[in-house]
Amino acid sequence: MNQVLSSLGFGIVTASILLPAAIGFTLQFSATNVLNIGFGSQMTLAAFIGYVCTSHGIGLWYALVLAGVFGGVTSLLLNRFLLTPFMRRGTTFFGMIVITIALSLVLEYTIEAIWGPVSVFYPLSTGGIVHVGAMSFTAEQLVIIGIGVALALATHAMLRYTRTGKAMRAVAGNAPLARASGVPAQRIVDLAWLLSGFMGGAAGVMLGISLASVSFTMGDTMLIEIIAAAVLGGVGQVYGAMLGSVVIGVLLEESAVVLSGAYAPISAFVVLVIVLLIRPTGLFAGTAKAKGVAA
Amino acid sequence: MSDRCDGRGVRRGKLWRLAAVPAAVAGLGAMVSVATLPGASASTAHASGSTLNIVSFVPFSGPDASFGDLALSGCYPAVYAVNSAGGAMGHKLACTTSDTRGDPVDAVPAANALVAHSSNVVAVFGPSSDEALSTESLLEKAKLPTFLMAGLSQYDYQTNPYYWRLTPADAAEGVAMAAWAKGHGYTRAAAVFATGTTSQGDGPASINGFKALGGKIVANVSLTPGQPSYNTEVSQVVNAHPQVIFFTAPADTSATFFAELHQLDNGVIPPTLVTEVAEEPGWITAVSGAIGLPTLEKQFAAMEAATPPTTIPGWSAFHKSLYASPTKVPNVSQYVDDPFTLSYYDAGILVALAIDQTRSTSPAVFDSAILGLATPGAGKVVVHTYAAGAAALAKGKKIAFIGASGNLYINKHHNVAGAFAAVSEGTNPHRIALVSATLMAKAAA
Amino acid sequence: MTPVADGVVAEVERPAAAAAAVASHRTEPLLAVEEVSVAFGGLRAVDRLSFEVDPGTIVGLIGPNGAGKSTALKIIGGEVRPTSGRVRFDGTDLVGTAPHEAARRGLVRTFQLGGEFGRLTVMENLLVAVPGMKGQSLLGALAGKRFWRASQDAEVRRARDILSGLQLRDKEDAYASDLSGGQRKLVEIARALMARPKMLLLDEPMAGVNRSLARRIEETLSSLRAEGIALLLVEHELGSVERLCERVVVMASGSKIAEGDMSEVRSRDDVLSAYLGRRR
Amino acid sequence: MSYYLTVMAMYILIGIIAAWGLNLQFGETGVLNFAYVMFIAAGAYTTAVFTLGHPSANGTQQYFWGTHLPFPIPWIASMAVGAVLGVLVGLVSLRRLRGDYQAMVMLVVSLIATYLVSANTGFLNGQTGLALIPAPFGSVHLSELNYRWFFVAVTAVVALLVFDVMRRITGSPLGRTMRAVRENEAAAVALGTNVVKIRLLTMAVGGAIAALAGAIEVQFIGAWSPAGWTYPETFGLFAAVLVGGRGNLGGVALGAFLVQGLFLEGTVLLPSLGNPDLVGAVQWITMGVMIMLFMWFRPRGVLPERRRRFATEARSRVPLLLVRAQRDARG
Repeated sequence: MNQVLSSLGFGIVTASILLPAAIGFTLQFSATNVLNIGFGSQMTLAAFIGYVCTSHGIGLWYALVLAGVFGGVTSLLLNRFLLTPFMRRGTTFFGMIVITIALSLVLEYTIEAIWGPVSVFYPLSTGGIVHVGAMSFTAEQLVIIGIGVALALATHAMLRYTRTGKAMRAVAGNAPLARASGVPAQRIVDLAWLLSGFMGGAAGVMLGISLASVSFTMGDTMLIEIIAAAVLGGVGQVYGAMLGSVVIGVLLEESAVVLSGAYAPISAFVVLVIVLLIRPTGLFAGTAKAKGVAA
Repeated sequence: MSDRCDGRGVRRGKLWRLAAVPAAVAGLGAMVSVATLPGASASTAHASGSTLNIVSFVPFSGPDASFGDLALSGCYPAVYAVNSAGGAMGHKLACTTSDTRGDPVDAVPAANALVAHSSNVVAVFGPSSDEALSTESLLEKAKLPTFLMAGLSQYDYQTNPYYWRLTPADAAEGVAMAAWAKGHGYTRAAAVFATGTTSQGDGPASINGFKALGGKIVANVSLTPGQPSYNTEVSQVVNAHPQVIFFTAPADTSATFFAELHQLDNGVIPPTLVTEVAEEPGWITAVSGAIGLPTLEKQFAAMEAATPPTTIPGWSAFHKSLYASPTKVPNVSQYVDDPFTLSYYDAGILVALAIDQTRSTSPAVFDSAILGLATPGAGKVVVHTYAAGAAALAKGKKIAFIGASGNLYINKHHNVAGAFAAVSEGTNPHRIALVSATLMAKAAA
Repeated sequence: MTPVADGVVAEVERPAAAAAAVASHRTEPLLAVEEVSVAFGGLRAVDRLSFEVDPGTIVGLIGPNGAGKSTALKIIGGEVRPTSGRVRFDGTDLVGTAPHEAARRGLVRTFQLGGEFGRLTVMENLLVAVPGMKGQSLLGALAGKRFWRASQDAEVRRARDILSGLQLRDKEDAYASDLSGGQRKLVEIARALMARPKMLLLDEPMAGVNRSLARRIEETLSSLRAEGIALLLVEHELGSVERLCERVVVMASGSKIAEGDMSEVRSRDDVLSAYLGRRR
Repeated sequence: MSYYLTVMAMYILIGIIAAWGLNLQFGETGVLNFAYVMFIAAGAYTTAVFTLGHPSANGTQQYFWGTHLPFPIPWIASMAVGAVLGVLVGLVSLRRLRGDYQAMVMLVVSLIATYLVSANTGFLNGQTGLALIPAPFGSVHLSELNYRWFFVAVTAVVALLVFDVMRRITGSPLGRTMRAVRENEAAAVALGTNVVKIRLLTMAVGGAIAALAGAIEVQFIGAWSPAGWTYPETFGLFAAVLVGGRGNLGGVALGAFLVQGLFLEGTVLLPSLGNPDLVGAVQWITMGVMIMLFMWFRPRGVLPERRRRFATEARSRVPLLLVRAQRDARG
């Protein structure tokens, strides 16, 4: 029982990393309907930029912000100058996936060419442990949780209360309609990619902190978990992505307790499949259905 | 040996097929050109002065890419030593590579290509466990001296005259862990192994061995590589309060695991026994980055085939060649005491000496001379360098080569039954002590 | 709106008989929508909608944007499952059956936008609709051309006749995605006819179509009625509705607010305020 | 040298067979089966356990069950397993899910399968995989090399059979319905097509073909392990289909030929380039760029899907003269 509780704490840490990543992934998807396989590599690139910052004496948390900004800008540029032109040419949904696979190859191996195949590190404090009941966290983990939650809340506030956020939701719901009603769709799409890149970049650095190492395949390895969190909540549903992150994060740790480490990812993914069988459009299916996209 | 794990993020696999398309026209052209190559077979005698190749047939990409450098780290100094003494029977040697990418589907065509282009090949360094079984039948046909990197138990009693394994089996590493732990009076051990090929070999061996020696496995944890955290697994280990940890996992997974163990256990890491894989530079960089070099150096010990003291003349000659060779692997100093490097250096020299002794570059002829050359005996002059060996052979003497690894004690199954040693981890690895052979024998029983 | 009495066995009407049956209201309606509701989230898109369509008649379903007409059509066509209510077609309740069942029973719908198979030729578009053609099963396909060739040839000839009637004969080999919007609508109607329907559900067939093509569509629709095919027409072009439909059902905010013939409905105040008021 | 040619021929043939199966699913019906490589693996493992014999006969390898049956029973068993697995996966992911969800769930299913096999060493020998899988046609007495060419010939015959099946399906009314489902699912339903049935059928047939490819491959290689069927492998086959031309059997074969062919040559050409790390990375980058260029300049593939015309017979009511005129007009 104790183990289950303490693992809950670890699950929350994992969830906090998945949180911005899954929100970022789902924002891109809802804005442009692109299933971006390159998202993981973008995360990795930002994590390495974070490393460059820390190795130049910039504090870790400032580096995280800088890496996020870098991630946001590259994400915006990639969408503007690579993906959008393909979309305009009428590249199919699957064709776009192949483009993003190619993109992920280019990014991943550019990283390898620059920084080599071995891991690099962030300077981490070796501070003490904070105990919360049966759960225990390091200082860094607590900050990670804080950042994850803060990013989620900020996203929520933006979508809910700002004009831009509302416009973003409108574009996600129905781009042609939103455009017809005067929403500047291109600007909103740009913004969505900027934001999602920022989220991904921040998540990349957070992942690097949690893994205690940054390597060129890091983000790619995380991709399926991110996709799972996004799908579980309902793709394109920001709140769904939040819920999905928590579920997947906690499941990954708890199933290691109940079953074994070897089966942990399996059970998390099996749960995902089962949930989708019961709710075919994810946990937050309501709005998707109203949009008439679900059967 | 191998630590191939789940293969996620194994982008270098065949995804490449996807990427390869655009140069297709070039590929077609190349296929035609390959097809028209003269079909030379491996057994033809080579024109004097032509270069003979030693092919490193191991993964150069993918998760086990480090195997490539490992094989080359022994090949380069051997080739340098031979060439600077005038070459084997006047032929220069060269190290070439063939990338297996670490999975059977990719290794089979690579093996075929190797066989197809084998006219100048005199030895193969590899394959590793990733591809050994799938390429066995192909390499057998090539009839080339093949120096395995695979620790699979399938090769413990192998009978192929062309196959050689000059390093111990995976399972022996696990047995050594158990014996070392018992020898230090530990009774409670945690077994932590990543899902992977090596873990399938040394995991059960260490667990069963430790139990056979009366120890208790208090936690048996398997890690799936590529997870964002191993906190739960770590706390299972911490809560079991082991005195010692048996551990094998790839670099990134290990870094995460030990960073989290370090944090959760308040900076304390129990004595941890690792394997050869953990002596690779990438592993050391990753884990020392996660927990700090001092902790790594203090608490970790790697179970390795015992290398001889660095005072023996064979090792000194190797050491000189290693640095003198114009072609080097990166971080060459990491390899000075690596049993694989040493054994591959010895293998290279043995092959060259076998060519000299039999006056033939045909593997079918010289392969059978290797065992005699590696085994000292009555009437044999013991040599420690290629130059000395070649000179003695030229004078018509019988010789035995004792190289960097010391006496290899190759048995009739072309395996070595060497001793094990615990080697410290860190930037400057050194031997801590030999593992008790008696305990190992008990543990393996 | 008399609900269909239980135990009344519906007769399958043959098209020839259908025209004669128009006048007589005692016969079983071909389509009976009974108290159908559907809600998305909290929103009631269709609220207790009921109406009937008799064999061989054209009924218009009109109303302002967002009235729930298209949703109603989707419910009837089986694409959307209603929260409550029944859709009886030709004697059976379609609610709860698989979405493709409606078409199998002779109730075929067209789409407001993008209903064509873009990268299929016009001829292929038509042939897809043929029910139970030989070679549509795996075994039939594996049996080879000789097995299904003759039956396909017959359908190809029928398709050409239909296309000729719609003056689309020369577009037979064109990809549907290469046609103009109006031509695509015609292809959809032609395709629906290949399914040998008893009734068509038409979702704004005249929308975005130029005048002469709209005219052609109108003519086609009335000739369909003459052949005994019933039509349910969702349309904004009220002129066409008036010319074509015997009866119209007016919807607003998901409910039926009026029913009757066009001139009668047109004069009602509630219709005017709901419909025209909102439209401006 | 000849050995090498047999390998090239085999890999290309196997690649073509697998790509055709995928084309039926993705190119014709539009099912995004991102778990395709799992079906190849299922076929490979099935044939492995149907030829290896009882597990106790292979002391060092652990697998849950095994027997030794003569050719072609293992291949047929593989196809059956592939088909059943296809239906099962289809029932899970295709019945209720939207296209993009289907794609992602398939990806996850593929990953689950890899994890399951890796984690459970007693099932199919874990990450080490199965090895020493015997070759088929034990009774054929040929020299090594001739045996291999014989194997290639048998595979070529199988490929021809698969081609014939594919041609029959894609050219038939069934194939037309499949393409209709691909183009517009809602419209296909509205015309009375049982889309679920069509998709499941595609999954079954495509799964069987994939499994057949795996069955042949495993008996040729003699070994099979999880590292050989990770989910990115599926992308490679998709690339072959897309590059060659989805919906065009010849194009798909060409795509598989190009991709597989170059892949094989690459293993020969790559090592000679020196420092593996940097050169490898630069090559990968170049390839990523190349894919994008390819997608930009040949979005429908090298050989795009053919337009299907309906020859007008004399029986037609349209005068022959008119037909000829039309034909001429089309050039």
